[in-house]
Parts: sequence; structure tokens; C-alpha cells
Amino acid sequence: STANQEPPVIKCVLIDHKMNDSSIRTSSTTFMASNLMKDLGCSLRPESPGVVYEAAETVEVDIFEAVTLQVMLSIPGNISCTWFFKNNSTDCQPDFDLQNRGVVSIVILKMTETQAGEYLLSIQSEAMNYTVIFTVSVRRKLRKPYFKKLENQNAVVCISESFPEPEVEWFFCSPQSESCKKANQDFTRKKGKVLHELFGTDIWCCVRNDLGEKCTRLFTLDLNQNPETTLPQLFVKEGEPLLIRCKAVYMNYEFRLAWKLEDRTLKEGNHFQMSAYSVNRTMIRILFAFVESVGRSDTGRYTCTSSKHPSQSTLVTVLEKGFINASNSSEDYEIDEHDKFCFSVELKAYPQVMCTWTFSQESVPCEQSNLEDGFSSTLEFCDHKYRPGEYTFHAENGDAQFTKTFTLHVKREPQVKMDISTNQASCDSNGYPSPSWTWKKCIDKSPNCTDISGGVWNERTSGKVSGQGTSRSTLNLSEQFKGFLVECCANNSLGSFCASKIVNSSGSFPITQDK
Amino acid sequence: STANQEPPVIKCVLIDHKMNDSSIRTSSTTFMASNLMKDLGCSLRPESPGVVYEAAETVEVDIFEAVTLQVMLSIPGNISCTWFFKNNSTDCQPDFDLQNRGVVSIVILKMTETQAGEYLLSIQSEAMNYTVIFTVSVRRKLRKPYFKKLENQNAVVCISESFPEPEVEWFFCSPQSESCKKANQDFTRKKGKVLHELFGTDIWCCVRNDLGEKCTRLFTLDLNQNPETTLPQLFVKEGEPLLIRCKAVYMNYEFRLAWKLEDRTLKEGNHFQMSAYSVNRTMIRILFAFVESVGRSDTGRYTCTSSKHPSQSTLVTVLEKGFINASNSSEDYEIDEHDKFCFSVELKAYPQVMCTWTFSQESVPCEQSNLEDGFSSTLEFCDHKYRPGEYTFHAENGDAQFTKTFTLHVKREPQVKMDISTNQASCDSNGYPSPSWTWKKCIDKSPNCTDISGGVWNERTSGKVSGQGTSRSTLNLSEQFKGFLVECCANNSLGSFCASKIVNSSGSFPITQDK
Amino acid sequence: ADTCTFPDSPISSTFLQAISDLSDYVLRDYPVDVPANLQVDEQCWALWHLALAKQTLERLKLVAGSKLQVPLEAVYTEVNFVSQCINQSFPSCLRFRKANISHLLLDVSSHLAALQTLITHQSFQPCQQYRCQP
Amino acid sequence: ADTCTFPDSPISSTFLQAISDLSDYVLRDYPVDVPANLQVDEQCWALWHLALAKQTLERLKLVAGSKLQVPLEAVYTEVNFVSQCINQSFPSCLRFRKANISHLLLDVSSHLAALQTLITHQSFQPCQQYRCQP
Repeated sequence: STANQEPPVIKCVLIDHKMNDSSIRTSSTTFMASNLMKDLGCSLRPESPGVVYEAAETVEVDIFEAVTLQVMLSIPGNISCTWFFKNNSTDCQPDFDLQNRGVVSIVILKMTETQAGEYLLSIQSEAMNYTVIFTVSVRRKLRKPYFKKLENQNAVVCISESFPEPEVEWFFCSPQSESCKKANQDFTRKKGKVLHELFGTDIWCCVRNDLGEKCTRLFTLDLNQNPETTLPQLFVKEGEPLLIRCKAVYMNYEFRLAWKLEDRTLKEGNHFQMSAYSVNRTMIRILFAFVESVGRSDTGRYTCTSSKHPSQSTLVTVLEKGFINASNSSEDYEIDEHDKFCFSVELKAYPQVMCTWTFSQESVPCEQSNLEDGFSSTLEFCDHKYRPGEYTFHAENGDAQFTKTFTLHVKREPQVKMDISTNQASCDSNGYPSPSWTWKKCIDKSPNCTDISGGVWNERTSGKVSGQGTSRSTLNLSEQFKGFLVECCANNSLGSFCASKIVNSSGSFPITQDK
Repeated sequence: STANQEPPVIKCVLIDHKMNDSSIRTSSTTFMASNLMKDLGCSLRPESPGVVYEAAETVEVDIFEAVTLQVMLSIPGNISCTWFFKNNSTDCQPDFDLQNRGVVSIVILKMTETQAGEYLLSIQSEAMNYTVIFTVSVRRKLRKPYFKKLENQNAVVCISESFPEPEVEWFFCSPQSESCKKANQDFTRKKGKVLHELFGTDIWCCVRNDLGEKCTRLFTLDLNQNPETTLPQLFVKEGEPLLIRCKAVYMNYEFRLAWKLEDRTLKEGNHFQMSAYSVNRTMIRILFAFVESVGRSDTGRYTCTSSKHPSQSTLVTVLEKGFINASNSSEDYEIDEHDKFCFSVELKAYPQVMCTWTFSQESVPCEQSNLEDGFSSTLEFCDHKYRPGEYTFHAENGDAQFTKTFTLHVKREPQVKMDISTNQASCDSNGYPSPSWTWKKCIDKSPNCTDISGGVWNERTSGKVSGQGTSRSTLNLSEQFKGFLVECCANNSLGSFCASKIVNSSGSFPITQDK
Repeated sequence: ADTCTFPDSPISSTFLQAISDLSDYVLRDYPVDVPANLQVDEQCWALWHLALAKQTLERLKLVAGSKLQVPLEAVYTEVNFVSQCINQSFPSCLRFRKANISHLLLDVSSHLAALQTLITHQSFQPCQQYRCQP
Repeated sequence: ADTCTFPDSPISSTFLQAISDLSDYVLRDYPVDVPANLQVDEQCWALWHLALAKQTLERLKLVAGSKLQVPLEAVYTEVNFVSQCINQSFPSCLRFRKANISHLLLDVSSHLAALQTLITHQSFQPCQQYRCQP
């Protein structure tokens, strides 16, 4: 029998029917899928009874995503197989490629927590039986929330495709500010996805799971405030929903609001209005403009006009793909040890970036400030602890990547150390900017010395951190130096430091002093 | 003329008609004053036009206190004088002592802010004219608040003789706790001196001026809580008011409360009762026992009885004078550099103490925790920063003083430094516990050494901080040590450290290494 | 035990506050029935009126909006003790007249104030039966 | 301009909330006067009723307790716009009947709901005068 035959090499692959975000949102369930293939690195599990293959790591799948687990056998021949998942089994129909080699696959139509767990494929072939094990889990993530109009009601729903299921909370003040978070609860926040009370001046939605918290402001043009100097800009990716609010208060009900895209009024189904009386007969009117799933044609200047207020507008740009705009030229900085200094990157991006600062293989997530206009932000890094060297800033947002390198030099006094061997005297200094060297020959204990010009060569050795190495100067000790004192001096903009030794037959002792 | 005669020495004195606190409270205005005399140290003000005397420092007087400013002249003779205060002047009638020397005084009946300012006494005598200047100000203080029943109403007033006038605020939870201070305002606090809503479970009154904040809890026996294991104790000074509350809740109105002092019921005017219905017909009853100004006879065990609850009592002790009870034996401590250690003093005192911790002339006020039972507290000091030496705790409360000293030793490794002169080698170490010394004589660069016993003497020099000086060991260098290496080692419980040098004609170089 | 004696006072010190809270919530001219021909009796006058007022409050609870329930219940609790002594329905001889609810609330507070000092010192046994003025 | 046209809708989207808040505060059977013999007129029926309801609410403000003022004012504001068109007192031919305040509030919300979609599209000129059913 072929029992002791070499177990076949098999290939396991994850096919991610990467539905771009928009597809989830179209009411139709057609897959606008572009397949991404990923090798799962199945390998034999040592010393386990029977032949058992296992995927290299847990298979992480985005919530609601559709994926296929596929096993390709390397030896042709007929096989039968069964999938086991959470103690129920389904027989599988293997396909066969051109070389008649078995291809077994199982499809997860919509990834949810119930689909997560251990998938076990048992394969019987003439030669032998073997099993393949995958552990599948839902990828943990926290997506910035966005807004949509509730189907048949005048209400707004706050959505965030995150896992685990995030806690959703509305805030009627900016959640960054301490006073907002601490303020008396019933006026400043409301738990739950759907919001009916839409008259608040400043409406934010925050989502929270164990990965952290993300908040988004409901974009609003307030006709009672004087408009921002620069035209506010909004970016939306194709397929994403758009919801913007126009708000105005007037001393009575006799005023009207309307949205215009460039100069045509919005189509009927793309706006809804609400109004409420406030103190002494004043009325608040809010007019929402919304698009279920934006397309190219929704780009343009949205203007909210009122019969009794100056109008205001915002520029909506529909993007096919996200972007990160920033200058990626590398920058060098030279600072003193007590300068207050921070690296900073100005960038415009959509959607919001995840970014890190890296210094000597150690990377730190950068602080995200919730950006008012939704896409421009300044990322700062001050925690360099005056360590010279190369700092890299890296940002990505699922659609684009961006990297920028900084080099930091820290000015330091050029301390000097001198070593003498039989025929050479060499001085080392780690100051920055790298020092220039001078050598002198003096008679021990007497002030008059003469400069040495010949027989000296300098070199720079790059330290373990690039850009701030040490510099060395070496002097050839010919006969004429015997019994004399040789002195080397390193000087840069911060000062000059020297070291000197007597050159004598039995070695000499360093006299270092600060000049 | 006697113009250039030597200006007379004069004596200025402050007479404080120290009304003990109670007198302010008795409705009568008689002075139960015991006079305290204080020399104000009047001295000539150099290079000022004419002869001007000035008190050494500003005269600080307690709010509402009565004082007399008195000037006693040293030379007999008739004089006339006028007091100037805030640009109005009053002639003064000088008295004359037995030696016919003038005594001029001015009385401030009730010290208030309007009485504060510069008092100027101008005196004309045959010999010369001179002026005496006093600056009088109200002493700033913040007294712990106490409670009194409002005259003809069922309400309680919170009083604190403080200057400047404190802000008074009632709290219905313990003001130390963060949650209480931050909680939703209208349920947990009420500004103002008088409180009518007296049904709260936990009632505190806090007073605040720029000197800080002090709070007192309204002492309450709650018959629905099981009584404290130890009998609660209350101290009151003679003349001070007493107000204690008994509170009980029952499922309906059919229950009765009563106060008893030892076994006789309280006199009619010494208690008042209030009741209120609460949810589903339950009733809260509160019964106050109060004494305008306690005397000796009010001492004793006050018991609150109820027809439907187990009774509870408290022991009220009327004191003639305040007290501070604590053990004043001095204590020594020896700690490691990373032990968590705090000095602590347990004391019972009435009224509440002001206390400080002092270390090398630097003193720090100690943290007062608002003591639940009103008189026992533990004062801790942890901020010693591991500095060895003497720490003194000092407490006072207007009636008593208390001082206690601590000595702190910090165990430290005995680092060693060696000096060699022509005929002596001496080693210093600051380790604690003070190290023991051993000396060795070795041949340079070879391991075998021999112990030195004779010619060594040790001494301890007390460092600038007592209790943790440095210790020194000196070895006489006779001829036999020339050319050899001498090594001294200091060892204590934390380790042993050595230093060694070669003894040679031209001095030697230290080789210290850790053993 | 004699259910018409109240050794422990059932009248709280805060009934005025409860009544004034309720009057903040009502339309003052809401019509209620008040007794017209009760016999003038120094001892029972207050207790009879409170007992009838309690029945009116009970009826109001059925038509009160949700925000009114709590203040109404508070006043009801303040007079609840009377039915310990008077608990049978009023006699046929008794006639009623219309009055504003604000007057009823004023009566309740004056009767409670009047009883406050006497309630624990006497028995209201004779008041168990209403007596009409002919 | 024609004071009986409302190009911008005076009817808020939150009038239901205001009415339900007020009904939480009232004794539902508080008696109010409602018109008994208004002429049935498709165009003016709602506006006439709202105008008369507004007068009743005005009168209630005089007898309302302090806690009632705010919710009462809120409902009053929701119907305030009618007097822009109907502002003379009702004719002598008009007769009234008693109804509970809860019914009045229900009527107000149904009339506002009915007008909500029409108010900006037509003129209510003919409704300036009440017309009675003989």
C-alpha cells in the first residue's frame, strides 16, 4: 500500500470577493466584486494523528464580506470530502482542474460572528485521508460613522461598519471638549442609532467599541452665523451617502429655505424639511439635502438659500477613490538640546487616515484630531526626546498611502577622547555639527606649543543612528614627537574641546581639559 | 531749648479683651473679657521729618474682637494729643501713671473691616512733638462652621467666624467625594446660610474664603442604619451651641421619636421635630436636640428613642478648654530607598487642629481629612523624598499644642572614596547603616592580599542632617606599605564596596571597583 | 384600638409645600363638588371636609395627565389618614355645590393647619358619621 | 398682501409633541366651550375651529398654574398664525357646547394635520367671517 507515501503538498487560498464599500449599500445584491486572492500558507501540523494541514494564521474577514476558502490538491485522482463546521457537516463537490487535481471550496456569503469559528475539511483519496483546518474570525475594526436619512421618516441614522458592533451615541456639543462629555446628560447626548430631534446647533455622532471611539459632525450650514471665510469643502466617495443640513432661525414663520446644486434646484426626493417654534414665536427651519449613494453627477456647489437670510454654500466633490495630499519631500532639522521642536505634517485626505511615526524600528500611532472640515489636518510629533536620526511618518486610508522622512540633528558639544598607541595618536568626538580638528605639539607643562599640519587625516564613522556619527582625527607619531605633549582640539559652533598626552616610551596618561 | 534733646522712649501696647468665643454668642453684651497685653514694639522711624514712632508690624485683630491701642510715654510732663483715623480726628484725654507719665489709649469696640486702617496719634509735650503710627487690620482666618437653630423657625443656620466673610454652601453628600462635588447641582448643594430642607440623609455645611475651605457634618443618628459599633462621641466647648439630629423612616406615620439625656427627657425648648411623607405613604421624622450655649450640665449620653426603631445614642462631652491627645514619644524609622513609607500621627483633638510637618527648617501644612466623628484623625506625611534626618510634627488648636519628632534613616549602599596623602590613606562612605571597615595590603595586579589589623581608626562625622552622617576609616602608612596596593572595604547590610590605590612616592591613582 | 385617635401626628410639616406644588399644575377654575350643608361642629368640621376632599382627589387621579399624577398623589397622601376614622360614603342628606379646585386646595391646607396642634390630643370618634344641616 | 395666504407654512413639524406635552399637564375633563353650529365648509372648517381654540387657550392662560404656562404657551404658539386671517370676535349666531379639554386638544391636532399639506397652496380669504349653521 502507499501508506508511507509522502503526504501531498496542498495549497489553501482565501478569495475575498472585495465588494467596494458602495456595493453593500446598493439595495441590489449583485456582487460588484473584484476578487482578491490570498495564500493562507497551509502546512502539515507536526506530530498530530493522521495527516493534518493547518492555515498559517487565523483568517480575518471584514464584517458582512463574502469570501471563499479554497483548497487545491497537488496530486490528481478522485477524492471525496466533507466540511465540518460547528458540529454540522456538509458533503462537498470537489472540482477538478486541467491536470485533474481536486479543488475544494466553501463560500461564506456574508461574514458575521456566527460564521466565525473552526472550518475542518476532511478529504479521502485512494492514496490517503487528510484533513485541512482553518480558523476564521471577523476582523476587528472601527469605521468613522456616516449619516443617512431614515427610509420613510424625518429622521437621521448614524452608521459605522465596525466589529465588534459599536455603541452609537449622539452628542449635541463637540465630544472633544471636556465640558460636553461631563455636562448634564439629558441635554447633551442621546444613545441609539436613530435621531429625530434634528434642531440642535451642533450635532455629532460617536461610535465606540473596544478598539476606541470615532466621531463625525453632521455637516451644517447655519444661516444665522456669518459664513466661514473659505468655502467649506466636502468629499464623498462614489457609492457613499451624502447628508448635509441647512439651518436658519427667524423671528416668525414667514421665511423659506431651499437647496440648489450649482443653479438647479434639488430633485424632489433629495431633500426634506422640518420646522419648530421656539421662544416667543421664533421658528427654526432645517432643510436636509441627501443622496442615497452619490455618483459623479452629484459633485458641485450646494447652496442653501433663504428668503430672509444671506445664503451659504459648500463644495461637494465626489471621488472615485480616496486620496492623501501632502508634500512628501524629506526634511532635515537641526536643533539645540533645549529647543521646543515638533515634527509636523499638513495633509488633506479622504477618508480619514490612520498614521504612525517611526524612529529606529519603534513606531507610535499619531494623534488624530477630529477635523472640523472633515479632511484637512496637521499631525504633530514632539516626543522625539532629542534623539538624533531618521523619523518616518506613514499614513494610509484604505485607498492611498503616504510616507515622509525627517532627519533630526541635535547640536552637541564635541567631547574628545584621545588614544595613543606606539606610532599613532587618535582623537574621537561625537559633537554635532561635526567638528573640525587642530593638533599641537607642546613641551610638557609649558604654554608654548606649535601647530602640527602634516601627518594628520580625519574620517567620519556613521553612528548606529544615521546623520549623527562620530568623527575621528589621527596623527602619525614620528620620532620627533617623543617626550613631547601632543594635543588635539575638536571645535564646532558650540565650543572647542581638547585632549592631550605626553608621548613617551612606556605609554602616557591623558590630561583632558576644557579649553 | 530742648530741641536737640534725645527723643523719649515710648511703649506701645495692644490690649486684647479676649472675649472667649462664648461671650459673643450670649445675647448680653457684657464683656467676659480676660485682657491679653501684647507689646507692639514701637520704634523711631529713621530719617522721617519730625519724630515719628511706628509699631513693629501690622496689628492683626480677630473679627468682632474688642481691643485697646495704648501708648505709654517715658518722660513725665503735661501733654495734649489727638487721634487721626481715616481723615477724622478726635482729641484724646491722656491719663497719667504714678510717675505722672502720660498714657494715651483708643478703644476699638468691635473689630470690623471699617475699623481697619492707619491710626495716627500726635502728641504735643513741652519738650517736643511726636507722632505714633499703628496700622490695624482684621486677622484673616477661616473657622470650622457650626450649626444653630434659627430663632423662631424650624430651620438650621450654618455659622463660621471667618474673615474675609466666607461663602456658605450646604451639601447633601460628603463634599470630599469627587462625585458629590461634580454631581448635578440642584440636588446636591444649596448656597446660603439657612437651610429649611432638613430631611437629607447626609447634610454638610462648607465655608470658603481665600484661605481655603472647611466643612462640618450635621451630626445625625439614623435609626434605619444599624448603629456604629463604638458609641459615637461629640465634644463641645463651654458656651458653644449644640445641635444634633435624629432621623427615622417608617412605612407609615404611626411612630414617635424622643430625645433623652441620660434618662430624663429633654427640656421643652431644647428640641424641635419635623416630618414629611415620602413615596407610598412612608414618613420621615427628624427630631433635633439643641442647646444655645452648652454648660457643664449638658454633658452626658443623648439617646434618641423611637416607638418602631431600635434607639441609638451619642456621648456629648462639654469641655472647658480644647485638647489634643496623642502619644508624643519620638519614633525612629529605617527604610529602603524603594519602600513605600509615610509618617503618621493618630490624634484626638477638639477643636480641629492646624498642623505642619517640618524638615530642615522647611515646613509644610498637613492634609486635614474632614473627620467623620469630628475629633479623631490620622495625619500622614509621605513626601519625605527619602531624605534621611529629623521630621517634626506640630499641631495646635487655639487651646492646646502638640509636637512629635521622627528620625528617618534611609538604607544606602556604602559607596567608598579613598584619599592618600604622604603618611595616611583614608576612606569615606555615606552608606547606612553605617558600614564596618576592613583593610588589605596586596601586591599590584596579583590576587593574594593580606589583612591589615593595626594602625586603623574609624570615626563618624554627622552629616548636615543628623542621624545620617558619613563614616571614615584611616590607615597609617608606615614604610612597609611602600609600593604595595592598599584596599579599604566598607560593608553594611546592603553590600560591600572597596577602593584601592598603590602607595608610591609620587602619589597614586584610584582604582575603585565594586566587590 | 380606637381608629379615631392619632397618638402620632399624621400631619406632616410639609403639607403646605405639597398643596402649593399641586396648584402650580392645575387650571384654577376646574369645577369640583364641595359639601354645602354639613352640620357646623367644632370637633368634626375639619375632618369631614378632609374626608370629602380625599374622595374628590381620588376621582381626579382618574382624569389627570401623567405630569399631574405625582403632585396629586403627594396631596392625596397628606390627607390619606382621615379614612382610618371616616370610611363610609356620605349620607343622602348631604348636598354639594360647585367650587373651583383652587378653593378646595385652600380649604384642605387650612383644615390640616387647624388639626395640626389638636390631632394627637383628642378622639374623633363622634365624627365617624357625617351629620347634615337640615 | 392677502393676510389669508400662507406662502411659508406656519404649521411646524412638532405640533403633535407640543399638544401631547400639554395634555400631560391637564385634568382631562376640564370643561371648555366648543362651537356647536359652525357651517360645514370644506375650506374654512379647520381654520375656524383653530381660531376659536386659540381664544379658549388665551382664556386658559389666565387660570393656569405656573408649571402649566410653558406647555400652554407652546400650543398657543402653534395656532397663533390663524389670527393673521381671522381676527374678529365670533358672531352672535354662534352657539357653543361644553366639551372636555382633552377633546379640544385632539381637535386642534387633527385640524393642524389636515391643514399642513394645504396651507401654502390656497387662500383662506372666504374664511375671514364665521358662518353659522341655521
